[in-house]
Amino acid sequence: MSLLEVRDLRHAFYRVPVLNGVDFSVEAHEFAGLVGPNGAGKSTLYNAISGLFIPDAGTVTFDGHDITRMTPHERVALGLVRTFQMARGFPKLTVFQNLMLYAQDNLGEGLLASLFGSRTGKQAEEAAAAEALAIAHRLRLDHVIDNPLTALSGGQKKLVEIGRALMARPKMILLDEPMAGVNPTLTQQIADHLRGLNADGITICLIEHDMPLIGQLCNPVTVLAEGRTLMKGTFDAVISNLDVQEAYLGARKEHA
Amino acid sequence: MLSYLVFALITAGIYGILALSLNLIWGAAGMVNLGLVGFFAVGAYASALLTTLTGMPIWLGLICSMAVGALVGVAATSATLRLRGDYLAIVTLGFAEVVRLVALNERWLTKGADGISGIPRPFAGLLNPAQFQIFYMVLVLAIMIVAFLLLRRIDRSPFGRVLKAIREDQELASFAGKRIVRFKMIAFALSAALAGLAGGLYAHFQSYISPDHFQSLLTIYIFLAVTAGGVGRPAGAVLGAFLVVGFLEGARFIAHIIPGISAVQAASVREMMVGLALILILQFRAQGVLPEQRLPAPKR
Amino acid sequence: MIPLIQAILNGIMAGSLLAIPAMGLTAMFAVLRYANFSIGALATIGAFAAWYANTVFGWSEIPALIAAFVVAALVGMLVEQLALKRLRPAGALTVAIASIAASVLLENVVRFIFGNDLRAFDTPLVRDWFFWGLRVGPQQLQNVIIAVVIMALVFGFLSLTRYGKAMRAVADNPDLARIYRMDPQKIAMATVALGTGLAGVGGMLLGLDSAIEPMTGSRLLLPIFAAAVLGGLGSIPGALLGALIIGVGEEISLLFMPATYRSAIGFVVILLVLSMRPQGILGERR
Amino acid sequence: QSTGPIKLGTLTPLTGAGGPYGPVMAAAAKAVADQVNAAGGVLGRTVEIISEDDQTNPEAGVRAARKLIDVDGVQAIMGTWASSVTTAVAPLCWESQIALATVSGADTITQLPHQGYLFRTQPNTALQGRKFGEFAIEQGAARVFFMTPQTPFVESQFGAIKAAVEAAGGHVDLLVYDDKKSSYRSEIDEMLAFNPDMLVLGGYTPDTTVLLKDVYRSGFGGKLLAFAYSVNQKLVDELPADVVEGIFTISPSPAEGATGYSELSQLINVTSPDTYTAQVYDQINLILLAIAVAGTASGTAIKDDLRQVSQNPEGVEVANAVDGLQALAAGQAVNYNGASGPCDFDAIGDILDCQFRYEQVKDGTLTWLKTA
Amino acid sequence: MLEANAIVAGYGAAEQILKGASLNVQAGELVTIIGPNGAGKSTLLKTIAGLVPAKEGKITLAGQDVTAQSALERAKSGFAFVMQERNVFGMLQVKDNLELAYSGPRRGFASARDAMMDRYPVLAQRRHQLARTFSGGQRQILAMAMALLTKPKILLLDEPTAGLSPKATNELFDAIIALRNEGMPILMVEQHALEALQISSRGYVLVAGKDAATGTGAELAADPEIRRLFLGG
Ligand SMILES: Nc1ncnc2c1ncn2[C@@H]1O[C@H](COP(=O)(O)OP(=O)(O)OP(=O)(O)O)[C@@H](O)[C@H]1O
Ligand SMILES: Nc1ncnc2c1ncn2[C@@H]1O[C@H](COP(=O)(O)OP(=O)(O)OP(=O)(O)O)[C@@H](O)[C@H]1O
Ligand SMILES: [Mg+2]
Ligand SMILES: [Mg+2]
Repeated sequence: MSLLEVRDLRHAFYRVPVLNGVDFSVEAHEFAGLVGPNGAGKSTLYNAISGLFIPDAGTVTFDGHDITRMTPHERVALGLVRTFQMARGFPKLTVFQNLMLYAQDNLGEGLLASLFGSRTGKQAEEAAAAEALAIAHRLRLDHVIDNPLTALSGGQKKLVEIGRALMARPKMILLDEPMAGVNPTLTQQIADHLRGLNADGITICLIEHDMPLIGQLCNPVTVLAEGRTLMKGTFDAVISNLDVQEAYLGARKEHA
Repeated sequence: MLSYLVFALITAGIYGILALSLNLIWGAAGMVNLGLVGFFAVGAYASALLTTLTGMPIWLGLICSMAVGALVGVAATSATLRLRGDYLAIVTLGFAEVVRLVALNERWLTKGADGISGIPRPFAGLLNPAQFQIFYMVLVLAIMIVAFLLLRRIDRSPFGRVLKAIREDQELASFAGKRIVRFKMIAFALSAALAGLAGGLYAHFQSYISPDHFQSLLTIYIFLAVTAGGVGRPAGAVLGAFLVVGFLEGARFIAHIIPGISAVQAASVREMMVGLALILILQFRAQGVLPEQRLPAPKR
Repeated sequence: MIPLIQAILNGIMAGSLLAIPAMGLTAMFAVLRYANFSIGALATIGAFAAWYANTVFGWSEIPALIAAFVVAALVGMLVEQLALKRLRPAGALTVAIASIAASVLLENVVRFIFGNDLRAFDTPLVRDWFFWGLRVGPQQLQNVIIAVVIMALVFGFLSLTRYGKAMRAVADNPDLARIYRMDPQKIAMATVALGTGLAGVGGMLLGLDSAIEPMTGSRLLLPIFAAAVLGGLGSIPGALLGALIIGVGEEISLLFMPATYRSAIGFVVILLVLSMRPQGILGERR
Repeated sequence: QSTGPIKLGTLTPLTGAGGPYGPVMAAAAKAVADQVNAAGGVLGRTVEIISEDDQTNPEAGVRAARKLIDVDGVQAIMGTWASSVTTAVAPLCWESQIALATVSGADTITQLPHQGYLFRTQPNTALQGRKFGEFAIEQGAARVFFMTPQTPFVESQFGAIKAAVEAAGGHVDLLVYDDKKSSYRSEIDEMLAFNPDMLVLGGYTPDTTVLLKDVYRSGFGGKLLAFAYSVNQKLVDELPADVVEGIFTISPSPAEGATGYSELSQLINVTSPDTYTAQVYDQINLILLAIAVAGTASGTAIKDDLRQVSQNPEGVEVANAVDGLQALAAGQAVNYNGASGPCDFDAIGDILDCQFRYEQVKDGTLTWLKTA
Repeated sequence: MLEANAIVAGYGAAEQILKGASLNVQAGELVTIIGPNGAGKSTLLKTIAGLVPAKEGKITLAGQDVTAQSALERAKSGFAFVMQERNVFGMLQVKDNLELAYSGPRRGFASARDAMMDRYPVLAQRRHQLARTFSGGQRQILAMAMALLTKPKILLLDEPTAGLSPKATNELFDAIIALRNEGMPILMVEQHALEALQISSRGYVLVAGKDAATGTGAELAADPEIRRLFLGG
């Protein structure tokens, strides 16, 4: 049984169909890729998997649980965390606080622990803080760590988005175009880190339009188009597919 | 004059507790409680009825006013905690109205518009009125300070951080794995308990309460206090409460200085000044006098 | 059956009074994204302006209505300019609270000038029309019609005209609006003029139906706000619908509840509706 | 405190629900003080009135009272209107040994342990209810409907009306409404369903105004009876003539021929002052006379000597403080009969006896019918 | 055409993000700014467009000093700007976004809009959709279409290809080249840095609020140090 299994997922917004029976699965410990033209339904698929809305039909199972109708936090509790394509975050909270909020099972967050300072709570909090600082450092966010999110550049917000997913250390991370807007050099370093996480056992699914990056990281790659699964295969199989080239990659013109 | 100041401090202390209550729910968790005065009233009636009807000791009455405030608060709002903020605002507004109507019309319980008089005062037999006032001032301010310290602790704690996250974007908070309904419920219960406690303290100070005591004007005052003092910071809430009481009382003296105006004009000048003062504060300090603090990350 | 129909008619007539200021509130919310609670006091100011025009200058109803609109709009713009505008970056709730402070201020300016005495318009009262055992008030019917017409005009303006769309664009994203050559300041002012002017008109109609004193408007602030929320803050037809539902709900409740609990019923109705439609009846989801 | 001006406070509603009443009350107290000061003051000291606003809200009322007592050092507070405000302020007064004169109606007020520091000029509410009922019967009504907002005296008032009407074989019914509404159409439908031939209105001016308009629109054909403090000349002037024509009003009143009421009317330049104004007028006159008799200006003196000037059988009848002070100076005892009634008090501070003035709106003016 | 000289700017009173950045764009030139995240690239574009006030320095457009002008005035004098974030009116329908963006005479609107919809069919298919429900890529396309509808004198683009599929990215670059060839000066920030530099006449590398390096697109793309630090290899 796959770690994440999506079966025949269908959804329409105001009668406009967006997902037309998506089948999609990710095995445990995989670093899966998800690509497809703009508007194919990739983010919408993530939304359904993570619980932003309940799909019209179809099922989502994760780690043996049917999560189709669960609330978002229940899915997180099972170990499924996502990032957003349009970076969101808690705007008035600092980068540090934003990161800290993604630490899972932080015992310090209980009211009583907060009020009376339990030992375990304090330890959990300190461990999370150390982790948050390390992640911020890796993402080059040290010097803005105390900035509220509203005072970040567009790329920095995307970095925080990545950072939050890293904080969670879940079973599986769904990344939605994390690198769009991130400087290429930093992208490489983050890619290395993600690969390391994956090696540590965290399953990752990545939506990206940066084909070289997908090629570097992902196997297998699933292609979504018009709300359906077009194909699934290795990166090379995918880019050599004519339909994919037609719909997604486009013929490459030489620039004068 | 001294006893007047003592009295004003008691009032400010009670307003301060209410402001702390509002600041917790609104400033930290972003839930707009337009029915604050309703919880204040519930607390006041709870302790007043229990102590007068069953002879319960006052300290127990005060604890009950917290418990009843919290219970009623959660019961009234649990249905809306999943919903967006505006609806909580309306529901709490309605709650306060219902409390007022029940207090007014259910005579068998609340004695209706007559109100409940003869609510016991602590140590009333031992102290003369002046001593009692001073004792009560110390009591109220001490409770306020304890509440302040606890709330400041919450404000800076991981729990407070989650509340603030819910305030900023509750949907996203649930994607961060937070059980938002649970957090909101705890916060609301805590806030309602505090408002109830303020009500209980008020009842045992005044020894008389009636539906007229609990007009929405008080909610407005507290909102003004929290806004002027600084939303999202317990110290701001307390400062704001003292500022508002200062304005309310100080404006009396100024209004009387203006020559040639009638009593009703003086009264309107007084209220105008209160409105104006708050607008002016906000013009110069839109975030309030003591704006929300951002805690720096620990050093590596 | 007759009492029920009569109660519904009564509710529509009572609700239409709330509708106009509720539309003003919601129109401002649609564009500026904060609830301007000064509409209570501005309704009072509109009522006093119309009353002054009517009893002192002898103006008839329609010119007096225009006076109510204009005066309330001018004062509303002044409040926006002097007290609220600069607070917008501090957040919607800060502005809303400041508008309450402004409301306290305005109400007492009125009290300072006119005192607490009740005043009434110099217009004849008309007896109800009776048919099939029902009765309706011609003046109240007229209020219903005015409310519907205003609803249609404002709704059409906001959703069909370019200026109306620009208003919504400014609400959405002021920086982007500037890049696309819209002036957020001007548009905000126009919206405030529209919204507070409507509050003024509502105040006058309220005054025609009841009496005018410094609290005329603020007395009804809560039901007005409730109507706007019920209909979905930001939705013009929603405000009308919300007001009518509250009106009808309250009147029907009188058939089986003591009259004193009437205003609680309004809130029960709101709770019921909102638990089914959390975004308000016609509200857009955010 | 025995030098400087004698300080008295008014604590009337200047804002909030009681707003229509408080300002004139405060003005009346001030006018009496001016009058007395012009005539040389009391005990050789001038009288100073400090007016505060109770906002029709006991919470605010207590704050204002504290300021009057602790900062201004007043010896008496006059004019508290809402029963809740009076009840809230009363303990402050007796603890500080300050006299409290009120116009509130709730029966419970005089039962407070006020040790004599409290007195009220408003007649007992049950008595008023009985007068309503009796008058209704007198007017030939067999079905009487009482509409009132929620007040502390709804029950006692309605009970008295009911007793009076049912004793004569009539029927009564009651509707308690919410006084903050802008229309009462459905309430009126309920009233019409009872088919009354007299409607008794128990509210205050703002809600009564709205109610009267809706009653008119409904084409109700029966008679209307209201308190004179709600259907006052101001309301009669403001509402269209057909709406108010024929309404009966009832108010506590001094004995026929007493001059207090007309003197008050002249003093404050108001055609027919409402009962609350008349009562405050009486309160300050009584308090000043009591101070003069006692020879000291203190709350205790007022409490102790009030009945010396209000109901002294040997006293000469006076209707204002200036005359009374003169009489006292001349060594005479005085018996004050005021603008609101004879002002005689029982042991707990309620008025002993009172007459009522009945008026009817005729051609747009309140016209005297009888005093009984 | 556009010249920004020693710009100092930032957010709030104290903060300095730009510490004396300068650049110029000549008529018919496509100029690209690259740099690490948080370097101040967007801030520079916003300062040029007037959304962030310049504390020091001077900005001229076609020889005219616009430093003191508001964003509104600059927009009127011919700046078009596709922002990095929040670049469409999310609460409005697609067709209303286009209508508000268009700035020519009223009767020319229908044809201008139809031309734009021909170029980007997704806008026609989804004309009634609220812009905020657009996918990331669709949104970028709408933003670009809106900017073009203003018929600008100069085009400022902040990461226009972020979120676009490879195919759409290529198409957009083609469109940009076509505009450049029509003589439109374009100033662009890109993280698809290598591709962007390849089609640019000149480029600037912005680091920590200052222009650290400049040269023709090809020169910069070939510089090994710049490749290592900013181009990812
Ligand atoms: N609420 C909605 N109402 C109508 N249409 C919607 C809604 N949400 C999404 N869509 C449409 O569904 C389609 C899929 O969108 P989605 O965001 O999933 O695309 P995507 O594959 O992530 O594209 P991109 O690569 O551009 O991010 C798009 O055409 C979008 O316009
Ligand atoms: N609204 C703001 N208030 C305060 N500081 C801000 C604000 N926006 C950005 N900053 C800060 O200014 C610096 C430059 O931001 P800018 O958006 O110009 O970067 P950028 O070069 O465009 O980066 P990116 O490639 O990530 O978009 C960043 O360090 C950021 O933290
Ligand atoms: Mg997407
Ligand atoms: Mg940027």
